[in-house]
Amino acid sequence: MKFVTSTSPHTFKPNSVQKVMLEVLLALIPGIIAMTWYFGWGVLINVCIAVIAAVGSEALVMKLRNRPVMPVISDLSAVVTAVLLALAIPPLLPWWLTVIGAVFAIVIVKQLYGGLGYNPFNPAMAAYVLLLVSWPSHMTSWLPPIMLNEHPLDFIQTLTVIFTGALPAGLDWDAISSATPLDEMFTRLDLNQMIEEIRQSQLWGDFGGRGWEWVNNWYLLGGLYLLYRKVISWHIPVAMIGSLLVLSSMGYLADPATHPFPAFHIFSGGVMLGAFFIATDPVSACTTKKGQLIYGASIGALVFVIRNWGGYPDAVAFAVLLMNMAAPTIDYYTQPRVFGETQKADLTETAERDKHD
Amino acid sequence: MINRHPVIVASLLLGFFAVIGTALVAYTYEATVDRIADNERRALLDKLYKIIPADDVDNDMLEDTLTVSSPHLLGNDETRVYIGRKLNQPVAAVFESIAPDGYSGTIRLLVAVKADGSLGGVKVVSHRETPGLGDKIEEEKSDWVLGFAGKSLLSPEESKWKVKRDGGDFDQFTGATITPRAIVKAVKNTLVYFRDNKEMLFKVKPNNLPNLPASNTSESGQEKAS
Amino acid sequence: MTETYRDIINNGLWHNNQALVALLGLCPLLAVTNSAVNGLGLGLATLMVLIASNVSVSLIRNFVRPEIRLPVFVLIIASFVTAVELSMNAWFPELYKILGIFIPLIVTNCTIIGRAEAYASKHSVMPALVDAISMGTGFLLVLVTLGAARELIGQGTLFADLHLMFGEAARSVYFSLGDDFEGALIAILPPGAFIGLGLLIAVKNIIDQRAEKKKALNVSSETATAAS
Amino acid sequence: MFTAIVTITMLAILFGLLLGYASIKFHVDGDPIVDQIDSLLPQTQCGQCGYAGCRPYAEAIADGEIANKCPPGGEVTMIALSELLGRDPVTLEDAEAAEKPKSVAFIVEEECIGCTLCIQACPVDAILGAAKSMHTVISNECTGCELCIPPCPVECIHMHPVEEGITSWKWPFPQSDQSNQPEAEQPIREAS
Amino acid sequence: MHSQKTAFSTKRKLWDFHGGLHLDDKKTMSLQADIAKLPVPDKVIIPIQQHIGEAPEVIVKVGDKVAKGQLIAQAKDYVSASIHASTSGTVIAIDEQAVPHPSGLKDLCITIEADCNDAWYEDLPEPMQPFLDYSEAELRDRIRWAGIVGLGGATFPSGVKLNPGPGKDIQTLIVNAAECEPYITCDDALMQSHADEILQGILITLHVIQAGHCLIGIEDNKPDAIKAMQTAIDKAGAGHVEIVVIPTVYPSGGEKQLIKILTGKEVPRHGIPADIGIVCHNVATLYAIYEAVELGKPLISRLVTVTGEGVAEPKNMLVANGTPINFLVEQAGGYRKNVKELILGGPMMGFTLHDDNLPASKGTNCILVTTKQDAPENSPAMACIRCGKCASVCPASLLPQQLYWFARAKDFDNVQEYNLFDCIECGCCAHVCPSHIPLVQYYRFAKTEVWAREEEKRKADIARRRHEFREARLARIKAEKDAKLRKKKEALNAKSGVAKDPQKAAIEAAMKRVAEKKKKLQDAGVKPANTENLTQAQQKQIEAADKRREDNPS
Repeated sequence: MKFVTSTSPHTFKPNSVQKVMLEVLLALIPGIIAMTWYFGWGVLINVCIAVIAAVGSEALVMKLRNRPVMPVISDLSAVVTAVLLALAIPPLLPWWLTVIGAVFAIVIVKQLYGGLGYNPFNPAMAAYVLLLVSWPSHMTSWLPPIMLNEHPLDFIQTLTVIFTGALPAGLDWDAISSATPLDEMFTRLDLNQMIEEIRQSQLWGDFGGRGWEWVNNWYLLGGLYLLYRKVISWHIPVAMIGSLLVLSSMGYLADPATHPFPAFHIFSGGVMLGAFFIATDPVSACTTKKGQLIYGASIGALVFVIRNWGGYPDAVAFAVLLMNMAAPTIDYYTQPRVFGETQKADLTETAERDKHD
Repeated sequence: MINRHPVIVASLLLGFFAVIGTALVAYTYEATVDRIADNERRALLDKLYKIIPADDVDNDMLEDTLTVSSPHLLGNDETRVYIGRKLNQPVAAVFESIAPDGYSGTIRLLVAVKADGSLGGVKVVSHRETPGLGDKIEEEKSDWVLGFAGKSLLSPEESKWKVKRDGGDFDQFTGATITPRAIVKAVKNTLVYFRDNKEMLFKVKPNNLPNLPASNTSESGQEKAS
Repeated sequence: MTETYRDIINNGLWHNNQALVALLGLCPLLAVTNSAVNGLGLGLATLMVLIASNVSVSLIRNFVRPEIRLPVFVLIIASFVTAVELSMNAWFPELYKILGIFIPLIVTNCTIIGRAEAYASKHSVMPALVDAISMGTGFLLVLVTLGAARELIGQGTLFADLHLMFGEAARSVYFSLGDDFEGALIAILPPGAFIGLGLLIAVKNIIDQRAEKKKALNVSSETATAAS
Repeated sequence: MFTAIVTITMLAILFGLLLGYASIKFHVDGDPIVDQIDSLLPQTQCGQCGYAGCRPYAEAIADGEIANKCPPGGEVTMIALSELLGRDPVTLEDAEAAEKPKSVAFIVEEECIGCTLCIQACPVDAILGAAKSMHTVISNECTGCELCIPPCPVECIHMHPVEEGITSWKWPFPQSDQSNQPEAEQPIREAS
Repeated sequence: MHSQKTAFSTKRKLWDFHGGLHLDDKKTMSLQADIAKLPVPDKVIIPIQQHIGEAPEVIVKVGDKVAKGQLIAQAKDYVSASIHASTSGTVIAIDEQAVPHPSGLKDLCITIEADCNDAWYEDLPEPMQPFLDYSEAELRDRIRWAGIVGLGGATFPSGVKLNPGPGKDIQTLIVNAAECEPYITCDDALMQSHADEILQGILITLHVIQAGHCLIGIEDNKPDAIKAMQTAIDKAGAGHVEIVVIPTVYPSGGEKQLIKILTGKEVPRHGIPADIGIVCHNVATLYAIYEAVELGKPLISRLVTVTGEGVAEPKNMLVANGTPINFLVEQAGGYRKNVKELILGGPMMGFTLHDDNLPASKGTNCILVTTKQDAPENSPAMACIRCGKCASVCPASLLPQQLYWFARAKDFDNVQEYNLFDCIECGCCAHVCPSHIPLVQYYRFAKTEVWAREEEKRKADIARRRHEFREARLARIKAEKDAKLRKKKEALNAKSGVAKDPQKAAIEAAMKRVAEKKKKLQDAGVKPANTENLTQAQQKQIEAADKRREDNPS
């Protein structure tokens, strides 16, 4: 009797890239709903535009490369990238910017490097940075959260704004847009205002920016789900939030008049989204456990530094991209001790390796 | 023992080429030095004439300068002021003011104040503001900065010398408040300084009467070049 | 030497293009190409220095002892660069202001020392001159192409400020996508230079690959017809 | 202007002296590169490169000979040599010869007349035998150079391809990997 | 993290190794039935190479009658193992036959047609009882004679392992009874049925290696085996033999992993357990040692688990060496429907066979038949997303995905830099990979490729040396020949030279005399008297003469 042959092992965990991506999307749902609730229909519309653009451009690239389209599209990685990008951009961003961002993420950042698994940078964040650097005024026009918004736009109005740029009659940009709490905080700190004064601002909520704090909470929930499902490990988010917490606490303790208390840092901007969904992107992050701790902590530190002294409002995207670049080096120097490797042998081997380099 | 011959040949050869190279540079330098100095003068004058029309003054403003100190209002320990005169009467002062609180560091300005306390114009000399946001203060990017011409501490009144977001009269740009705020503040401070020190600024006699011999000679050549 | 002038020119402009293939002189290349005119200005300056240095290195190649070869080359190049810098400051002050530090930095442009060492020091004057012209032109073309692309994407204009080089008459050679065009600022910022250069190299490689495939196809079809 | 010229000239003369001295003092000769090249060659001693053996070819390569004349080494050797010498890889001169499977010589003992010509031809002493008695190849030591074939007057030497056995069997490169990546490429991040 | 969760409380501290997996063990299906005694098959095909090391030398001819237990292939190297006939009958072939190997290639086998008497060989050695009366060397020789190899799957000759060599002080014997792969239960069944004999084997081994105590590592999913072994130890009063119940984690049955769990010590890289004073043996091996020493029987049979969803009646059976696998499956009730793969070994490390007409050998511990329902096709490999799951389960703490990139790129320097040869091919990484990349095959590919290259290099070095030796020899012969020739010529010259040209010889002799005289004078500090106060013309003349002399010395 003849049999088919295959290589060992012959049993597998029922796991796949597609399932991993689905879990990530599932974990993002609470955050998406929260953002839509606080910032209007624009969030959902952006998600749709970005997903269509990303998946479409990926299909096109595969066609151009003469490779099968379906296996690549169906791994859902393009969808995850698109959703992450859509959640990072302002809700009323003109549609063509969203499309440019999504196409850049997929075509330049992902496929030009060889496709999934080969991109050194997180595609969503690279695209976000491209948009921010190229069209800073569009990218910094945020909306106030629902409770402060005097002119909430309905679905049709939002669509009109995104696709034609035409605001409803009688409104202008200054009336409907607003600085983000982070932006406001650092602008007013620049004016030598005290934290106490700034806290009087309407934009300020219980522990973070109003609305933002809750969006971040829901991202945190999604992140905990990913941890529970073992899609991500705790190292990166804990290290990142931890180092941001430590640094902002040090600032706060040193001078509470000019440094917001730590929770503000953690529950504002993209920290939670970044910590659980973006920094943990396995393709561009560190893979060794020790490396992940260093990587995460460095992102946290960079967020603090860029927020305090940088030229752009939020810092998560820049911090993640910078550390993406450092990831291979960190990995190289944090290789785990191989089973049976003694300390001494370890040392001589590293010395030898260094000599070769 | 080392054979000395190639060593000496090498050094002499190198020396020979050094003579030739340096001679070439020296010659070019001699040939261009005057022209370069003249270019620099003209460039500065061009800037000044953008905010004080050349017709309004007849003295050599580059020579007619004084240095004042008011770190609080003018943003620097020492600030150079160019005085413009017509028929030996002071008509305007141009301040090299500094706005210290730009979004990313200081912004260097030229602020021209006419004798009546109104602004001849404001020009941004250098800045490091965020591209796309704060850099709209450049003339090439937007004409916001041209809007200062003709304003004075009376119009709008002193309390309205703020950006609109802070309750004043001046526009900010979308996404960037800090940069225009810094400039409005610096210009206003310059006006305040001028108001308080007008006597002192205009009292000082120029060392020399207007004379333009150096620039006259190369005038024609310059026009072709620019 | 079996190398013809045609080969030298081909090498300079395409096959051994200093910017796209040898990746030399990237510092000025990346820094000044935020507009076509800047690229043109620096490209011309580099071309001039390259011609002067190649010719003089070729002239003196038989006298120079190997141990002082490099210092002499550097000396010659530095002298020419300084002369060019002073001249530009004298006659094109506006452009000189924009290009600023990158004019003196031509000294360290590896293209120039590279051609002096790799070509001019081994060839007679005429080939060295042709080599300098073709290499310099190849470099200049990349500078202008990259500058034009970045200017177009970033600002929506082409050849703005041409009058700084060629006088007021050149003001009319100007193209604009209109004032409403919202350019991608990243193109004229430093990252845009890297991305743009990368894409240029990619385009060159694609063209080369196509050409090679075509050649292979031609050869095989020729042999096929020969066989049949 | 005069000072400038004098200063630079003095400096130039000084550095010229320094360089001239250094070029003599630190002159290096001798070059162990031949050994390194030799260790990369397959040591079949077959002479297909046109040299008397692997070592002479190694010496020639060190002197600038093209490293593409070794069919037994094949592309692997050519690439390894190019990397060692920092030269551009070149196509093999005789690509067909390089693709031949590895084989060893085999003497058909019934036909052998014991002339010892093959023994004299073998570069690695892999043929046993004495005059007038039949010869045999120690297949473990045979490098497959084929130098013994032409001298044989009765054409009793044949090349047998080396058969794959359980001990020499190699696991094949996985075929089931259908991911859409280019073969044998690693991400840019590994380049660091 | 696993150590706290064990159901059996032991006083012993347990250690943990990095990574590992919790797998569905599926062991009960083959433990339902008792150990089966098989009828004698028509013929047995006994491969010569059943172990790691040199193949033994065949000492029978086609047509020989052999009896059960008779030596048919003699170990000829130190690392080698003898082969014995597993039943009585006639040798009908000694040729290349298909053997169970991942390559599917053929290898030398001895085929014996069974006479169904299954009669034991008469000249078997005497039982060594009590074993304490014998020296370690004698016992070791007996074990070598019996052809015992590691029966856990590695098939390394046991005699070698029992001789750790000088300077290695062995304190501990570790018995590997973990049997961590799913489905396999042959060790479990052996412990349940032959605990006393295994213990005896342990005591013999302790004596041979002069070790003080023994730890038996058993996973906590084998309670009956633990009970049986404990009973045997209590009965024998062997206080220095200790059962350690360990948590069920794959691959705790890996030698190095088990040693880590039990002692906390790590076997050094590229080292063996003896380096840290430990020798490790599988329970089945110890049973075979017992049989060899106390019964005088060679290793000719072993317990094999025939199991899987594709087998009608999974069970453990005592299998004679060389029994065809299809015969074993028949004895287990035959195949069910929808059979997919026939696996030799467990589902994690075993390899698939393309045919079932292959013999079972000493290393065969399990025959696993899967079905399409229970082991669905793994979907095609996708791109690696660097999720790091592989690294987190790797028991050797390697970075599997780096190894994968390098193996895929055929970068064999870097695979070694990243410690490919510390990989134990346990399959954990491929098991958890969400992209379904056949990681283990990449590693095996890279390993065999590296070995092949090293072999090639070794051969090249030998060829170089032989070539250089030959060149030197030829040069020497040539030199000798030349010297001989020269001598002959000189002799000839000496004879005829003077006669031929007496004039020339006379001149030479005269010139020699002059030169000698001159030298003598010079040495004595005497200068020619008239060389001072010469005129220029005279000086020139002298110089010219000197020069002439120098130019024509002869």
